[in-house]
Amino acid sequence: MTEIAKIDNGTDIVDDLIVCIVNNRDYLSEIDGAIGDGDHGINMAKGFNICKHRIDGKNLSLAEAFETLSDSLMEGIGGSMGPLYGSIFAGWAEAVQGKKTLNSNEFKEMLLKGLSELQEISSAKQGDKCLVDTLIPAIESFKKANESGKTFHEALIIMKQAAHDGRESTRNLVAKIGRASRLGERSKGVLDAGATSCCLLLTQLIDSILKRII
Amino acid sequence: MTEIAKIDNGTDIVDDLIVCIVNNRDYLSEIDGAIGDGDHGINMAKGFNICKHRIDGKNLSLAEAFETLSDSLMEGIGGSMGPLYGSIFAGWAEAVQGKKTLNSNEFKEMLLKGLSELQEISSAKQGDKCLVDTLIPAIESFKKANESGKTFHEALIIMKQAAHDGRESTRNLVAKIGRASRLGERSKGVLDAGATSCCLLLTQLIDSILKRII
Amino acid sequence: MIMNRIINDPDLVVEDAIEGYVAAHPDFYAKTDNARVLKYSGSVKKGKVGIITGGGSGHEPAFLGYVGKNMLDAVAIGEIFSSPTAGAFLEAMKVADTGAGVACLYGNYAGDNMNVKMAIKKATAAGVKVKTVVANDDIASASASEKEKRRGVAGEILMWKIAGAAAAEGYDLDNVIAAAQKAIDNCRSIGVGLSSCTIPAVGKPNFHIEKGTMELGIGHHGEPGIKVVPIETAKEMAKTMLDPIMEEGIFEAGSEVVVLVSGLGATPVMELYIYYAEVERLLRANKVKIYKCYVGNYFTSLEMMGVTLSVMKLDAELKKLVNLPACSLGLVQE
Amino acid sequence: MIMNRIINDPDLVVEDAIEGYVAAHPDFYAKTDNARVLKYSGSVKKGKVGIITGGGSGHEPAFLGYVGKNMLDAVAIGEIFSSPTAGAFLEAMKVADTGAGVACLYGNYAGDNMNVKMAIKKATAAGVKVKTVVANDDIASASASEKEKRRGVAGEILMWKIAGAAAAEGYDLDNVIAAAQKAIDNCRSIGVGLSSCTIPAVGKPNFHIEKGTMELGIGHHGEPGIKVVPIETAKEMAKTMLDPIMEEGIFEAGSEVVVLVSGLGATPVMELYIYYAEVERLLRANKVKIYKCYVGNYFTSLEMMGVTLSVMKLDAELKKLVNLPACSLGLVQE
Ligand SMILES: Nc1ncnc2c1ncn2[C@@H]1O[C@H](COP(=O)(O)OP(=O)(O)O)[C@@H](O)[C@H]1O
Ligand SMILES: Nc1ncnc2c1ncn2[C@@H]1O[C@H](COP(=O)(O)OP(=O)(O)O)[C@@H](O)[C@H]1O
Ligand SMILES: [Mg+2]
Ligand SMILES: [Mg+2]
Ligand SMILES: [Mg+2]
Ligand SMILES: [Mg+2]
Repeated sequence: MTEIAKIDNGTDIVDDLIVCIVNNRDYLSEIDGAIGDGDHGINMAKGFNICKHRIDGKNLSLAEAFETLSDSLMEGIGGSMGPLYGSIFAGWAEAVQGKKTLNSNEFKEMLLKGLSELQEISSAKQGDKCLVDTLIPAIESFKKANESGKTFHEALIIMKQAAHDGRESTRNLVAKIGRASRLGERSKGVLDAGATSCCLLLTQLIDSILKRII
Repeated sequence: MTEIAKIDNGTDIVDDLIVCIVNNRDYLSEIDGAIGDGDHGINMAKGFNICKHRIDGKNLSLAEAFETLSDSLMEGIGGSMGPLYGSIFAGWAEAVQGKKTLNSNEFKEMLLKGLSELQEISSAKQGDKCLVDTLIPAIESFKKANESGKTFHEALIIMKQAAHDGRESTRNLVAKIGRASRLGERSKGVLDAGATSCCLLLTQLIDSILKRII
Repeated sequence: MIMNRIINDPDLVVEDAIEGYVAAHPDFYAKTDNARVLKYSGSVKKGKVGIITGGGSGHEPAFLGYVGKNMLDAVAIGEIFSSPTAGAFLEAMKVADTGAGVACLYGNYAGDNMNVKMAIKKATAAGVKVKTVVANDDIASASASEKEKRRGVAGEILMWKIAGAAAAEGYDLDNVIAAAQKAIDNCRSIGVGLSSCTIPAVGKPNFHIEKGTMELGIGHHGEPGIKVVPIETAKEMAKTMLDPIMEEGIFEAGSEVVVLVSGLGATPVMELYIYYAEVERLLRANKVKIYKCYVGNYFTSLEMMGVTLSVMKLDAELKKLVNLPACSLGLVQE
Repeated sequence: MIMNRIINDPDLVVEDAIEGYVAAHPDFYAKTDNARVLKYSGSVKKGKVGIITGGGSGHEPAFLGYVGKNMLDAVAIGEIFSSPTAGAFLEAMKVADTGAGVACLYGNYAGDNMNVKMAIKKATAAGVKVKTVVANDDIASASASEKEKRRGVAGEILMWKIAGAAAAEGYDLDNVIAAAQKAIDNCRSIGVGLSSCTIPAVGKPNFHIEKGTMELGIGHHGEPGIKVVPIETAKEMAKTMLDPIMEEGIFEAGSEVVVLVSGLGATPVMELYIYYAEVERLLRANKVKIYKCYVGNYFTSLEMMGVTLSVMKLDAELKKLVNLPACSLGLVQE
């Protein structure tokens, strides 16, 4: 009766994440351009493309694929995005180590491990106008749905909406960290680039998992 | 019957030249700005102001005053204007050495001496779109008027017109020397800055002499 | 995206520039296993503490230009205005270690902090002892009560100079770290920005400074300053910048200091000297003695216009160390 | 007239900058009787030929930045982009003379030619023997058949380096002149401009370069180049600039050369290295060996963007001289 997702094809799952970031390269840079320095899409696409080269043609487990993505970011781009997203994906990789399937609880653990790895190196809080404004509410909503007895499927749908709402919430925030913070009040009114890339990634991940629930 | 000009008050004569250049500082820079680097008035006013400080309150002969003007330019501003105008005024100073009056012939000699000093250091020719496009026709017209029996007064009036025409002639010239030459054909259609300052100076000098003819 | 720049692929400016540095100066640079790490190619005494740093590109001659004799032993090189990877920091740590440990002396930026932290974990696991000093000389980036939040700017160069000299003098790791820490603790900096700059891969200016205004306290990547004010004369600017430095309370009448005036890239060198003359006058009026000065483009931000002022207070030890000869592209001293 | 500059009175930028230079570097500069002349403050051997130059300001570190040990003994300083006065050249001649005569090594510009000529007359009258070399390394400024019309650009630095070394080696005046003449005869330069610059006293750009275009062969003050072409990559630029230099016919396969790549002011240093890497590749393909290179902001034009390339062919004598240590703000060599 418990839903589980078949995640044995890690290469495909991560490849979909790569396509999603690379396709949104210019869009993400444009958003970053409004209140940042306009390179978020460039940075992300660079790292994700490095991963693309590394996984292409290989038949990786999800743990291996996440780890490759993490390394590609950490070793390929540096900056802040390397360690930040690199930590999230490293946490995910660790959580799904040895797994060929995921149930709702395991997926929750994966999300939480990614978050705790991120929080090891970043003290960014919700409301700072950054990627955690997407990440934290998305994870929390999944956790709540999961713990209140919603199915894996239902919880993923709820999480997708929360990621979307989280991204939208950044529109009215004043940036507290990152380059956008130089604008103070003027940083209000537009989306945050990291929150947007995070929403894109979570949404794609959710779709990939939904597709694989058997 | 021969007209002569009383030139014992050299300080006044040169002071009038200074006032004329300083008053036209911005005008000359503006003209230079169209096809040059926009500093001709600045350069000239700087040199003439140095002279102002040096002659103020002194009772100089015309030779002394011209020499001070020449030194002020040569020692005060350097560049090209220093040696060029400096040479002209040095020539004038030499020609009027010891003189308290000038007749038409002596004035002609003075002009010619200034020109020959200039030509010692500059090979600029009429038609190059520079200050000699004013200077040479002005001197030649005075010489011709003088040699064809015109009075000092008449010759000065003729010279004034020639200086004016010479300056105007630069409008249709393509610059061959100086910064404006970088524009080639595009240097056409506007006055040359040096030709304009030269016209201002000659016109003022002529007025000063006319006033002093007794 | 047309830019009036001298580049090939805008995404590869760092790689291409490194090629040029290595081709031009084999007497300074040797490649390593990591394409983003260069090490000093001269001879280094075994047992000398390794001095390294790392940071984003676009600040040349910082960071790589300070690799050399009695200066840095290795450098990790990031993308433009972006931290090097943890792997690059790790490689720099490894190649700089001669057995006496490594002093990693870098600036207080989120990315650098994260990447250095990760690198140290791995270096330690690999048996390389690493200690750090995190430069925080930029007084405009946080108040004195939040000193740990302040960014590192041009004062880093003085920190490297001191640490490089200390290592050359045979100090052990703890004492090199102590000297570097003292250098940066004794140093205060502030910058003023007069125009923005364009990261080639981005193709449009990083931020904007209105004509006729200047941004006091701007960071090396265009981070927000304290305020935007109408442009001042060099004399006024010197006062506007020196006043908050003096208010930090570490420079007293009788202090001897090093002054470092650095252009941000596009400000003509003659203006840096016009500015220096004013700083010198003001310090003299405050009875602070300039023991040594550096004026030039020491730590730039691509083609930004502007200037940074750093003042470091000396004691007997720092005096001795700052005077030691050094030879790197960015700083040569006989 | 609002400018984002670091100046006081726009009419006094040269005076103010000189104050800063002298205040910052008493180890290099001593004042003279002429406010626009600085002389080397270090010790100079009696009987050494004096080496001087002079030129407009705004090219820093040229000209005054090359005063130093085994380099220039004195320098005459003009207004921005404008020749020094004859009096300044004369004073430089006088203070640099230790009895062995003075080599006045300057660039081929109308104003400089006139002022030097007048200065020499007076120096000769005062018993100072002066000989000149007029640099004309800029191949873009006239055809090879009108070589005497060519302007002097960054190759002047190599001429000063060679002459400074020759004088230090005890050459007499004629031999110093011969070495300097050989240096400049063996040198070819060309520049490319990517943006204009603003003289403070004028307050608006000196000329204009359309975005997306570059001016090949531009002069150091914005003098007209050979042509305006769409902007090229660093690789293409290197070829566009090196080709006409090679066509001069003095560099053959097997030649050993010095390469000097100088930024015009606002071009980031990393771009100069991207460019250098391309030049190095092309010369290698031409089997021309780079014996020594200099890359940096050696001869600027205020905040112009762009680069100049100078190549000087070496023989045994020039090799020895170019290798001699030198110490000046603009060029330090151990
Ligand atoms: N300390 C941080 N923790 C979490 N996210 C951050 C932090 N700093 C910046 N960000 C995120 O990074 C995004 C910008 O990323 P990017 O443009 O790639 O880097 P940079 O700001 O260095 O150019 C911001 O939109 C913000 O969401
Ligand atoms: N060689 C020369 N001989 C005579 N006049 C010249 C020469 N070169 C330039 N000029 C004159 O100089 C004027 C420009 O003077 P100015 O603006 O003061 O100097 P610069 O061109 O150095 O900025 C030109 O308009 C031209 O008339
Ligand atoms: Mg960004
Ligand atoms: Mg960025
Ligand atoms: Mg002019
Ligand atoms: Mg001019």
